[in-house]
Amino acid sequence: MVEHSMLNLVALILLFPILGTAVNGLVGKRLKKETVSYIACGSVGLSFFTATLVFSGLLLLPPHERLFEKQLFSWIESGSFKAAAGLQVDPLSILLTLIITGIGLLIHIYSIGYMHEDKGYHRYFCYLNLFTFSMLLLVLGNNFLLMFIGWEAVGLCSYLLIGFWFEKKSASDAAKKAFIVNRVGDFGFALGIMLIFLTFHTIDYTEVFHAASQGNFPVGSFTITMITLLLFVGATGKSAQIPLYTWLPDAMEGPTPVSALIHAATMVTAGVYMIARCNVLYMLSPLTMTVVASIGAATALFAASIGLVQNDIKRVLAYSTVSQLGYMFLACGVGAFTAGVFHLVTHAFFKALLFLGSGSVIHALSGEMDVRKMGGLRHHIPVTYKTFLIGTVAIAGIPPFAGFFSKDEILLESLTYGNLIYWSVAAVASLFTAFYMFRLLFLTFHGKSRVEHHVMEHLHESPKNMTIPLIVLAGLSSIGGFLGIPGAHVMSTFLSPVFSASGHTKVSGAEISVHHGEGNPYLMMVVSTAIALTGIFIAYQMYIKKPELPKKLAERFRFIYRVLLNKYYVDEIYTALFVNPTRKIAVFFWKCVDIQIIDGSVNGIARSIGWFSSNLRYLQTGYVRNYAFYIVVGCIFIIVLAALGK
Amino acid sequence: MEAYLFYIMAAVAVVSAVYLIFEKNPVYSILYLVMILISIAVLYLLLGAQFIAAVQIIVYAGAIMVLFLFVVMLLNLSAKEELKDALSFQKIPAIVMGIVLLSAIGIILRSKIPLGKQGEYTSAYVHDVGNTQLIGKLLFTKYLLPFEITSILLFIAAIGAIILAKRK
Amino acid sequence: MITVTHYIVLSAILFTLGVVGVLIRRNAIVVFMCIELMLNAVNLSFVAFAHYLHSMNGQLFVFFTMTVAAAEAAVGLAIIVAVFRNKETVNIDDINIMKW
Amino acid sequence: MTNVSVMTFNILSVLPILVLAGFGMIVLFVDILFSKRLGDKNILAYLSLAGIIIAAIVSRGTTPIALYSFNETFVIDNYSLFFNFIFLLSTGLVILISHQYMKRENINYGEYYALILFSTIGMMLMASGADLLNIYIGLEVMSISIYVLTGLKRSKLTSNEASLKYFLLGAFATGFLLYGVSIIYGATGSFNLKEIADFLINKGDVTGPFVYLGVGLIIIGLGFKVASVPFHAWVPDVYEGAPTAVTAFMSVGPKAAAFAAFIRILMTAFGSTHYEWQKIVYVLAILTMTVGNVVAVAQTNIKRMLAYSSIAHAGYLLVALVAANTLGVSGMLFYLLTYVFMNIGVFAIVIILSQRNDGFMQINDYAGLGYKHPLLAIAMTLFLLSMAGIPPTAGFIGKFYIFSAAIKSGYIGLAVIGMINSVISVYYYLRVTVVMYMQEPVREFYPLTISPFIVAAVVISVIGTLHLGIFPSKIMELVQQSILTMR
Repeated sequence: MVEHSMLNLVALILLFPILGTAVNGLVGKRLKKETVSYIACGSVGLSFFTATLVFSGLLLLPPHERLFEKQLFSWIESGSFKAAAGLQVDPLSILLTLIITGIGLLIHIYSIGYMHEDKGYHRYFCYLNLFTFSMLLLVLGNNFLLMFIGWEAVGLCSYLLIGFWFEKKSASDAAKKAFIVNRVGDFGFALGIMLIFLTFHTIDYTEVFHAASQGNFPVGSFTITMITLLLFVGATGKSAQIPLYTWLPDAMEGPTPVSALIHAATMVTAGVYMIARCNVLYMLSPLTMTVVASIGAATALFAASIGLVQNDIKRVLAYSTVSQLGYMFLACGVGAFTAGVFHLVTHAFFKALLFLGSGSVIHALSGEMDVRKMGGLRHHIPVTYKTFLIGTVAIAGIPPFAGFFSKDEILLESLTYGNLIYWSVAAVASLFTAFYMFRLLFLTFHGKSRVEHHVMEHLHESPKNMTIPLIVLAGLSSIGGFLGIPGAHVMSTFLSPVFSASGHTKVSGAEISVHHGEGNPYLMMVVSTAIALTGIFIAYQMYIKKPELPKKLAERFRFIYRVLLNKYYVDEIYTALFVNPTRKIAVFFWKCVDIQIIDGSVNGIARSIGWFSSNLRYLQTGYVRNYAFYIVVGCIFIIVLAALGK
Repeated sequence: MEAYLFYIMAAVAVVSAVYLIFEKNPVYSILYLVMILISIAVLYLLLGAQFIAAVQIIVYAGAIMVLFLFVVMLLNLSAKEELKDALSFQKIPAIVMGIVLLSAIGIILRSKIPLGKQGEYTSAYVHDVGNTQLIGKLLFTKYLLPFEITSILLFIAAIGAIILAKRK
Repeated sequence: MITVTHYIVLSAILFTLGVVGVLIRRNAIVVFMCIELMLNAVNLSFVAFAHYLHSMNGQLFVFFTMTVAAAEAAVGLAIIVAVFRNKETVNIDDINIMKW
Repeated sequence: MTNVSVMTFNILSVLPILVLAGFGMIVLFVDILFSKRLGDKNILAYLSLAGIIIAAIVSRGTTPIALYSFNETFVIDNYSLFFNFIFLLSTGLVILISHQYMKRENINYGEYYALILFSTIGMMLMASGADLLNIYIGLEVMSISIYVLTGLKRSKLTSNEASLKYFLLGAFATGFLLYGVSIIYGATGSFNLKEIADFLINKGDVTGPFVYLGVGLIIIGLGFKVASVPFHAWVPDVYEGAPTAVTAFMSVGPKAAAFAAFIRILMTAFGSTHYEWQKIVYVLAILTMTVGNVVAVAQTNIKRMLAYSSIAHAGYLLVALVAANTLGVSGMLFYLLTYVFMNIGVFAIVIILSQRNDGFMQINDYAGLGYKHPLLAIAMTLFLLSMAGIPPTAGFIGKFYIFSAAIKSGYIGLAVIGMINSVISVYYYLRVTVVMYMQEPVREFYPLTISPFIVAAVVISVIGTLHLGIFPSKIMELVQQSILTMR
């Protein structure tokens, strides 16, 4: 059985990164920088290689048998409760494993160049390897508790890496914030797991889902709804959804490759993975599905609108990530798990690309991140420009790039299974996405250079080990979409064993449209392309056309020119009607809702605990008699309770 | 007769206790405590616990209280107590608390106290065998283990007192 | 006729007076004496219960509490002496370096 | 009662106690007789460790049935054996971490080791007592030793003050405990836990509030020892003032012993009236967790912060007691074992980093530790993460069991409050790691003298914390066995 011997290698996938961590963490200080990077990249590379072996092993099996569990050791046994620590290979987990190790490898390579000058070189790679290990554990674990352990461990790594440049106060604050906000979500998650533990007497995926799909729980049962809602609370924390998203924009304080790997491609998608993994449970609770879809849609629109007005290149991408994650949740919420996972995959490609591209820009500009101080860079850093362009086109949803197919599928599914509101929200968010991404592209690479003089002198294209990952990712972003092209269903067929247990999950556009007349996939493609093009067009108008106008021309043929120039003022009307209000709303969302209400309440809770803490401590007066007094008060309370008894 | 003795001794004990907690001079406080101990010893006699009554007088009132007195004298505290009162505001609430505590216990005790399982040591039986003999017998049979452990306890107290009070 | 309730009420009164004493006195030795008063109140209720239950256990328990009280007295007074050596006071309101 | 064998005067059943008592005496005599020739008194630490190991050997293993001896006042069952293991382990670790500390602070008396061993005797008696009298005597043996240990640095005012506060409040709380015992005695006619339980099952309905009053008062007395709010006020001051090694000692063993007695009394004797005491413990648990965690946030002294954190941990353990089911009790035992490792580990590192006369006890003094002494910082981080309940550490599994038990018994609100609290706790544990890794050093780390003893303690704690976090099933099995014979 060659496939089984291949599948048995799965533990090695986990082993290599942790070995890398151990070596770099223990002796990295004394090693040369090259050695450190060889160890780090090598371990992830080996892990990726093993993952491909396991993947091919899985492909050799017939589709319905593609579930392989490797027990490691028996973990918790307490009476009727049992849990064994083990790894699970199925289409969903291996897909994510490939992404984590593959993109992880590229980002490790990229980091060699990016972090070259940093004094915490070995520490950085140690953390990065540890992150890879934890993320793999999260994905490959065969039960909820292992997932939770990975879940917490990636949070820890994210915390360490956001605060990597701890000399900056903002960095260590952002790290702390990320960790604590995540803990709020995790506590819902942990509660959900406990409820699973108590309801199903096991935390093993296979057993839980098997029990749930046996019809013991009616659709909409209270327990399942509670479980799924609690799990979703965890997802909102990790995947930065309303209201727990505030940490993600701040997380951009970390090194850019970290943002690419953790805060775009892998860790933040853990919530989507979790919901996809628990699709059986989620399908049993329509209420939760509605909540997931609504929060996803709201986040998609909300974050996209904030993205419209940001000037920090990484923050635009951060809000964009939040928004794209919203899409994935929308997809899951309407039952289109395949579409959600598909978007997860393509998003991993193009968002990693965009982040790395932005990192390359920042690298070229010696750390400048404000787009108002960029512009005209396309000739100076051509490789970065080209790859960034591909990434932008991909996220904007222009065929045939990756983002187009996945986003299109989500739009379609949200109309088919959801309703018009979901669809229109998603469509508007998609318009925004196209707009702000091209705005970013134009401001950065086109137009006149606004780069400061002394920075200009050092302007240079990034070294090979940074551009090669960019090119590879650009390639993936270009062709990645064909995995899910309507009609071929590579993705949905591959994933179907995972989602088949949960009722209506033959989730693919073409088949659905047979049963439902509403969504014609090809019409849909045209519509979504049109939306994306509109967004690009507006961006083009606002950021390329107007600033470039020579003033003299305008003065000579004042009237005619102006009318012509302004295309009979259609643009102005357009601007007045749509762009300005949108802009105002966006600013309002950002300044009031985001910064004051949501961020403010998170900080406010922390502050009020601090306030209570600093006041309650004064009860500790240091006087023995006060302490005795407390004891007597407690005693009277207890006696009163006793007197009331029976 | 028994009732009169009870009420007299109870009155003595309560009044002494009130004096104990309001008396300024610690030496007097000790004497009030000794009064309480003696009146309680009398109550023990009423309850047929001669051995405990004797121990109360000899060990408690005789030895332990003398130790207290000794320390008070040693530190020459008789005159200079009550210098600073940082918590004078606590006095009223404390007394209120005391009343509340007492009334709360009182509410619970309001009905007749339900006594537990009756044992075999009736007064007549104890009288026949002798209180001290019975206690001795129980100490070396049923309660041998705690009895032996108390030796460790007293040992701890001895070395503890030495190590804490020793000058450098 | 004196019932067990009489003794228990007396014991409760003495106990409460001891508690009040702990709350309002400042001399550490007197506070300690108030604690002794509480213990004696408890002892009284033990012996009373023992008598009315026709059981010897209560008396045995009192025997042990007295032993413990002796041990506590030795250690407690030693602690008070040690404090006095360093601080020249036994006023427990003066003894609060550590707080908050 | 088929699975009970009654033995009278079985000397074997108290063998660990005798061993410890014997070694305590030997330590004292060696100290007195050879004090001139002993030098740095390493031999005393060796002797005490030997005593602990021998005691552990004689009390190892499991027993299929509960063995009662001394007229059913003393019981050896898996439950008490498990607790004996916890006590011996914590005492052993404390001796390992305290040896160097005692020398540094110039209080390396032989009495220290003797008192620690005697105190452990008290704990064992509390866990094995099947009778309120034994539990009370055990409590006093344990407490009086600790009063003395707290004041061991007799020339230092903080130590004196801590000792006085602990002593006065301890005696005060014991008064309430005794009052409760006397009421229980009056209401049931016995001190024996089993007889009390039998009486309450048969005639419990006539006793009513009178018994509840007794139980409530016992809860006060034991609540004081486990540091439950509002009986907790002594904890921060005493923890801060006591010599650090003693703080480490009293934060683990005595707490576990008090919980051992707590569980045994409430579950065995008053199991039939649990609806009444659950209400009380419910409120106490919420108060304890919340006050402990919230106030810890504002602390700047690491010992005080750990004191509040230990209050908070008592709160989590009380949650398990409220749940009052098998899962809860086993979770509690498991948690106590993990608590031994993580807490002693933290204190070991605090001791390594502090200087003579308890210098460098502020959290800010740990700034930059991550770069100067990475291994110490990693170990410290591990212990703190475990305390915060973050996987894959032991603390996480413990919390998982405890909160699961609460949910299982239907106390979902309690579990939610507990978990909110553990989120708060992350904040202050994290602050230490932030200081260690994300701030520039504010002081020189003196050349630290790290003795092999203390290294051994840290290593054992690290292994324990990780092992219980990653492979908890073996221990959990043991724990489950140990509560089978209890009821």
